[in-house]
Amino acid sequence: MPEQEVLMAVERLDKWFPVRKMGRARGYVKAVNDVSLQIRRGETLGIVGESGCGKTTLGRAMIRLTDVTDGRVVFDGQDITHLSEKELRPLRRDMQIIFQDPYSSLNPRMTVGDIISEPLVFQNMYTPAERIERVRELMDLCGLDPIYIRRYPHEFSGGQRQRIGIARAIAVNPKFVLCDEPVSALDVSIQSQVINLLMDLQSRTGIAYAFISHNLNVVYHVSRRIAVLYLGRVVELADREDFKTNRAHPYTKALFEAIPQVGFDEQQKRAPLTGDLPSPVDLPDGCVFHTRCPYTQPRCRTEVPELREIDRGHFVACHLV
Amino acid sequence: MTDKQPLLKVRNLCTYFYTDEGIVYALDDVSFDVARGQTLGIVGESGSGKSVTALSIMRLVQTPPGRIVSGTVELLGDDILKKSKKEMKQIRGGKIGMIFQEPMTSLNPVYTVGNQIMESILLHGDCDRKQARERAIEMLRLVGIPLPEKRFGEYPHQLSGGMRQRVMIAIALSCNPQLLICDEPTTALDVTIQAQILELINELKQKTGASVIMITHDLGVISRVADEVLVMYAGKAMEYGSARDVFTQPRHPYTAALLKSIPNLEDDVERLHVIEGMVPSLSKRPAGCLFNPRCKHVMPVCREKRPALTAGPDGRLVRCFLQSDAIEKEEAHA
Amino acid sequence: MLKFTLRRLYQTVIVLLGVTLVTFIMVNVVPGDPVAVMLQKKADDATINRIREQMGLNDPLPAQYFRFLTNAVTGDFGNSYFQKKPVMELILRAFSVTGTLAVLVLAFAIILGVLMGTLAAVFRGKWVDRVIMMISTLGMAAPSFWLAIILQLVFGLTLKWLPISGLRQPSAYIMPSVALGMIYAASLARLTRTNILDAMNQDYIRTARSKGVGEFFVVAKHAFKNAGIPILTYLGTLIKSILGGSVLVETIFSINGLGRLLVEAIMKRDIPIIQGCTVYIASVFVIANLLIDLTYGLFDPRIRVAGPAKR
Amino acid sequence: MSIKANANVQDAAYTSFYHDAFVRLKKDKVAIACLVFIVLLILVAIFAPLIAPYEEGYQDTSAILEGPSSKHWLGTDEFGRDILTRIIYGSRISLSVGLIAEAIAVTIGVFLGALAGYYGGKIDAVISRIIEVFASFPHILFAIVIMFVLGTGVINVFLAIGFVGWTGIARIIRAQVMQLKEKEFVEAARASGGSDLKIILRHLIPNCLSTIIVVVTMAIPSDIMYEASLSFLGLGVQPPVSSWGEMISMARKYLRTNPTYSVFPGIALVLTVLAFNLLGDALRDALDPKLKNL
Amino acid sequence: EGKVFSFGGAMDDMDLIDVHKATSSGVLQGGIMVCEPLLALQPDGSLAPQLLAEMPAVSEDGKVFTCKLREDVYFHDGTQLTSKDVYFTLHRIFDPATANVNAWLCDMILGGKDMLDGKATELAGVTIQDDFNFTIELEYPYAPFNYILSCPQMLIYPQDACTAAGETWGIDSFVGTGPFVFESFTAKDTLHLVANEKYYEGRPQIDEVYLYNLDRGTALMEFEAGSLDLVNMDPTYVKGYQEGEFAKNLVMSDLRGIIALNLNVAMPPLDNVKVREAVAHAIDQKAIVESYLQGNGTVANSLITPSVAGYTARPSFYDPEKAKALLAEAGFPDGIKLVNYVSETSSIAGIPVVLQEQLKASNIELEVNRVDSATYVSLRKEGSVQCPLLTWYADMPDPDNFTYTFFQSGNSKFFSSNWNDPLTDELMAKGRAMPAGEERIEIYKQIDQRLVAEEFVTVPLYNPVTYYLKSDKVEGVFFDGSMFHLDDASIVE
Ligand SMILES: Nc1ncnc2c1ncn2[C@@H]1O[C@H](COP(=O)(O)OP(=O)(O)OP(=O)(O)O)[C@@H](O)[C@H]1O
Ligand SMILES: Nc1ncnc2c1ncn2[C@@H]1O[C@H](COP(=O)(O)OP(=O)(O)OP(=O)(O)O)[C@@H](O)[C@H]1O
Ligand SMILES: [Mg+2]
Ligand SMILES: [Mg+2]
Repeated sequence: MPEQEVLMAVERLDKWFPVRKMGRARGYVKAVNDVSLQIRRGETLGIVGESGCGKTTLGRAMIRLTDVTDGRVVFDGQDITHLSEKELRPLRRDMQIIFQDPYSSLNPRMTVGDIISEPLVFQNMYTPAERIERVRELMDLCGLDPIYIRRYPHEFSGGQRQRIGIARAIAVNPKFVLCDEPVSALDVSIQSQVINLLMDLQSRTGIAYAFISHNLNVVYHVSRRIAVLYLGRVVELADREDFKTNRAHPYTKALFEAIPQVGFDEQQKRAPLTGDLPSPVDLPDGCVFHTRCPYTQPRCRTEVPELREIDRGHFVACHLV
Repeated sequence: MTDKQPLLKVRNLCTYFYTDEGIVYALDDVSFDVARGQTLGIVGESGSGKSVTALSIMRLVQTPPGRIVSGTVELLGDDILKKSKKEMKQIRGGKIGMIFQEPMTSLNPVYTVGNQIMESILLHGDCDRKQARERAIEMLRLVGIPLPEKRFGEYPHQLSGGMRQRVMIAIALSCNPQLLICDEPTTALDVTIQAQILELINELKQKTGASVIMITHDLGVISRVADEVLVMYAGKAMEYGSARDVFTQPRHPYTAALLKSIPNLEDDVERLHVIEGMVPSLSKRPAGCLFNPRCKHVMPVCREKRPALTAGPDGRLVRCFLQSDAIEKEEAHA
Repeated sequence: MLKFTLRRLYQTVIVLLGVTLVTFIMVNVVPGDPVAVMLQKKADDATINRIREQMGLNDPLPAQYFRFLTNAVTGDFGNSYFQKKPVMELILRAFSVTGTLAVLVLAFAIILGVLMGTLAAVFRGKWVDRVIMMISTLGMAAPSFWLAIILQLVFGLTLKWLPISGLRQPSAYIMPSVALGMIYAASLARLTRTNILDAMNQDYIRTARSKGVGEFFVVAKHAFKNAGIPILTYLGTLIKSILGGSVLVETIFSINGLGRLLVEAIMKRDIPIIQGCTVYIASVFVIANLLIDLTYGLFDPRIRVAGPAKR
Repeated sequence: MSIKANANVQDAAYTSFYHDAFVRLKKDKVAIACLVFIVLLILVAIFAPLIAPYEEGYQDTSAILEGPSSKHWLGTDEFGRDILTRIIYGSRISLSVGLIAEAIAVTIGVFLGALAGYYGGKIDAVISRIIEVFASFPHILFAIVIMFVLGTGVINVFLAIGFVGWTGIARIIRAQVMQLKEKEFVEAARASGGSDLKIILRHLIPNCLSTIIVVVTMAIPSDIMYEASLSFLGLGVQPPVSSWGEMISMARKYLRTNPTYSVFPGIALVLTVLAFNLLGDALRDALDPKLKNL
Repeated sequence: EGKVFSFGGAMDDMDLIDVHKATSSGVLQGGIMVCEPLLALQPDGSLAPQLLAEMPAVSEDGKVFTCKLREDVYFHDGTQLTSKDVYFTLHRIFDPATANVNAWLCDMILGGKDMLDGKATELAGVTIQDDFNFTIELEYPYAPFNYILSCPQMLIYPQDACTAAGETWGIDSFVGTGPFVFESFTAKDTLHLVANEKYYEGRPQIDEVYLYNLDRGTALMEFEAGSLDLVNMDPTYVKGYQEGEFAKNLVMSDLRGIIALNLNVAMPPLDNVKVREAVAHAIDQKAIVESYLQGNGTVANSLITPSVAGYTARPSFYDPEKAKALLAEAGFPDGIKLVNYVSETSSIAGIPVVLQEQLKASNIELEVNRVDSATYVSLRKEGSVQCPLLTWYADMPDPDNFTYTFFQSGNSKFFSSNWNDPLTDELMAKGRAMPAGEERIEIYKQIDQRLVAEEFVTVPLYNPVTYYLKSDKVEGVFFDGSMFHLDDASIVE
């Protein structure tokens, strides 16, 4: 991957949260472990995985909404791993975030106009009058009628709220937007509206997305490449097509097979994965997936599989591949 | 649908909410049957009245502002809506069990899961606390929770989402209900867990012979578990028939559009199919067909007249002027 | 748990140091001299000086504070200037009165307040609700000493059901408890009402109903325990003021509680008692909050595990 | 509600939230009644010399402790002062104690509580200790210090009440801010480059307003009575200035012989407390945009 | 079922009952029921021997008092009263370790001051002849010394019991010769006494006495409810009892006191005698007494109360026009501003409010500052209160107690008059040394004239009265102007 094309890169990133019991650290939630990823300008990287596997944490570390335990975050050629909150402030113009929950991510006591113009205020862009114009423009762009500018979030449907969130994120013309499950809370019909909107914006302005979701259909649709996370580790990273034809990791396979598809001919044959995700505090030794893997071998219990390139641009972390 | 007496017979059920903004027609003239041992799927977008249907059957609609205005809900020929409060307590949790959408908030965070399962058992079965405890542990084992004795004494927050939902199922099934209503039981869960839960419900249904109403907006889920499906839109039934038929040959434009808008690994499209617009406000419903503002096949008549739900030759019910000219008679309860 | 408690106790020490120092400075900033108060009419400088010297009040202030600290560590807060008895003894005696009263006040406030609040919540919007809310507003506005006198007049003097003053028999505790507890009961009623209403809107209430739980148990078992946390927090803020006593009500009922002890000590600049009471009140405050924090777990198991917040 | 009416207002200024709240408040009849009552009260306080039948402090030596009469509508006190006059003048102090002292308490409490809750860690520990110290030392002693250091003026009474009244609200705000800061909209503001101060001012405090209002309306009556108890100990307002609290506590002696002496200022107090409570409830609702249409 | 006498009032200062350690009336009242002084004041105002067998014999120069004790007096613990107990008591008064707050009252006893200052360890002025005879020598002749011997601050303590009790004296144990025996004491709450079976003047008719500290309002309610036999009353409550059921129980008594307004001559503009005169002319004592006090008091125009020798009847100065004229004359045509401090807890806190309104008419603005009593006392003792109220309930019916105490140049600062006048000092010194008689009365009249009518250092306002309610079943209670005596009291059914 040519260097200049890379917009966002994380290298061997770790993010651990101390577990406090009665005030003292008693171990760590190892939310993200040894993750390396790159996102090129204008592309979408999908990140999938079960709930609690570290998707959000990884995303937040990328845009430095949280500190990093170890590793590096490079954005637009600049190492932002250790920048202070203050130093980051101007950079926030270039990296934005869209949240999963369209309810709690909008301040219930602010009007839509205030919400969307807030990044402009913080970044000191435009005069107040121009800002209002810009807000209208953005609302229009995101499929919201600008006459609603004085309404409050609760007066909108979930899909509309998510559009407000999107308008806020793109208000400052960012180069990179982290989409943290932007459609999981929405109805199918609304979901497709929002996805289309995001994709239109990308083709128009060349924003790069990190698109987090546990809905594989959606991720598959929007992404150029997809990373599959399991317990804070990337287990498979490949171009989207590879996931259709060439799923390599047993977890990826199980995941894709578990998607309930509309259709009655090839009903699911295999028993679904058994058991729950292990606790991220006591990660299993060896391959993190071995506790649920149908193909576990002795080696998997002791040895951590490296993320290897098995094909051009297709990385897998499994001893069996 | 079936010749035998169905387990549950819902007829012309209307539930309205009387709010300051006006009357919300949350459920308007809905009828369906659930046969023994069968699964009825109810699909529809958010706000289409799915939950209100379930709550109306349980008579748990928040009153005020809600009220079941008319219709009947017959459980084995007995109209639930005419039961006294006391009889209702027996039916709830006894004859009909219910699972709610959000497993975290649906369990009381301050009581152990065991306590919450036992509560239901103690209310309905005549057994002492010890027996109830044993039965509760057995239920936990039945729904596939490892180490049920240990989990029995734990609080909801100590369990994962999947386990919590299993606990909800255990509560609902603890008294061998004849009917299990699942209101979006898997929406909050991951695909792998979702598959486990659906598998579990299917298994239990087979074991106990209960009927199931499965409410969801995930068409994939419905197609996996349902025998029949009811498609709802804005408080009205739009299409009602066997699941296989409805999904393979949708007759209502809304059903068709819904099916098409799901992104799919198989058919790779550049842009997703969308249904433009939003579900109309149920207190200010459009004139004519409720779906007309969003319908691709809209005809002038659709903007003026309400189509009636009419049966096709194969018994499938559809509410669309493309299928039949029948016009709905005026609403009785304005 | 033990570590947690220890850490809180260690913070308590910091608070106690701070509060005694602040109090010490304040006592020495304000005019007024215990000896002058003692002498009242004939306050000539020579006499004052002589007695001050005797009580060690002429020593440099830092030395006085240091002496207080070193003695306090051994549990000795000195003798009252006026009552000539060990401060600890006086505080304990006052506490035995105020403590009993506090328990009764709390019981009264909790029983009445929670009952009224729950009723108002169950009948929200109905006349029961309105009447209860009206009464609670009155209860919040009525000064406790005023209530105390009215109670004395009605139940003590006119009806002769209860003793007018003193605490010489168990029934004598009733009127002071009611007079002191009314305002708390009134605020608790409001608080309970909102919180029960809040809880009643939660999903798990619907679950309980769907199980066939009767309406009484839905409120009493499911809604109530969940509404408990804010009520508990509020009670935590009350404990300090209740255990601190109330001068006026204590005076009216001729009760020798902590409120009177402290206020009279302040008025007479009886520094050992002031400091003793301050240490006592700060300890009650910190310990009450610690207890509240620990009892949260009883109401809400989620708080018991201080693990990472699952989001 | 009329979306159009709203949409026509073109300027989406940042004050719009408060403006909207006001618009909403105006629709609440009870709230308006309370507001009118309070405004009237404030007017009465301001124009007391014009309204009051007698001069402040005027002693009618021929009418000591009398009941209501045509000369003195609400009777007289032990000095022969007209009770109506004193209630009218007393509203000045009692209202300002409720408002100014509480404003001081709220300002300090919200500021420190928000800081502690937002930053947590060491700052929280320090502020929490300060709160505990302030909550624990004898407040009456503090009042004496204020009166001595700053003199026995009315303003100093407010200071004496305000500077110790903030601890409760600080604790509440601290707890609430701790919850709020986990909300995604705060994260969003941070992601947009908002500074801590801006986040606190724009996001956290507006969302704490309901709580603040509830606490304040509950605190106002107790502040008014606290002023009375200060008066009782000789630390309150100085004669001939009157306050309701002082009147009620002075009237304690005459509760049996001249019940009207304490009843009338009592009624004034209860009505005011009621008005503040109802207004507070309405204000809380008005500040919650979710209740806009209900 | 004995005859129980319950007695209640506001006695918040009842911290202990050792009369050496407190000045409040509650303490003294408790003390005199258990212990006795050498002489006793009689209802007719005269003195009679109590523990002494006869009145002391005074030496020619008026300095030596020769006393003889009764030989039949025993303390409650059975020990006999002897001269060594008297010496012990007087020694204890001056012993710095006692921290006696009333020593000033009798510091004319020879050697007393030396002991207080730590210059001596023995009291030079008291000489024991034998078990029952002793002499007290004074530093200078002091005419009313006999009165001092009758003061409740001068109760005689038993040496053995008092020494044994140490710090707990007056708290947990208290032994005397009086009609009642100490049973138990709870500070600020209750004093419980029982009859002294072997009282040398005959066992009292009452079996038990309870003294309760109660809020004034509460005490009245308790009386009405029948649980108290005697209750002190604040004059503000009187109106409610002058008619109705309890009117017959209401007793009024003179207090032998004076309420006056001191004018601090060290603080301008009061350093100008014209201004002081103006203030005296601006005050309407009659209005104070008749309207604010509702007649519960008598107008005072002399510093000395009418019942005490040296009193001068004088018309009121009240004349607002003259007051204004005087102010103008003094150079204040636009009036002046004065600052008053008053202790809120004091029962006369209302007086400055009345004065404030009265003085307005003469262009005098009086700022009233209510402060807590400790602050007030310390401000006043520094001499920095501009016009403090002087409240005085005399320890003894002698004019010296009204004058020397406040206006002698060494004492005047404590009462914030700051009056420093050689002539007054000289007159007072003379009066103190002189035996009772017309001549002495004349001197005090002169002093009073100088302070009140010539120099206007103080403006007498009124002589207070007190009220108490006494239940029907109680008889024989004697109120001496400050204390109740129950020696001859009885309860009839
Ligand atoms: N602030 C935090 N403190 C402690 N642990 C945390 C924190 N944030 C996240 N975690 C833990 O880190 C792990 C990964 O969390 P994360 O939110 O990144 O998962 P996710 O993949 O986004 O899940 P979801 O699909 O539910 O959003 C979880 O176990 C979570 O409990
Ligand atoms: N308590 C209520 N008061 C007023 N309206 C209500 C109430 N409960 C439900 N409604 C209205 O009834 C309609 C149907 O709601 P319902 O909850 O049945 O939708 P749903 O199909 O279950 O949607 P979702 O998929 O979001 O759960 C909605 O328009 C909703 O606004
Ligand atoms: Mg996440
Ligand atoms: Mg629903």
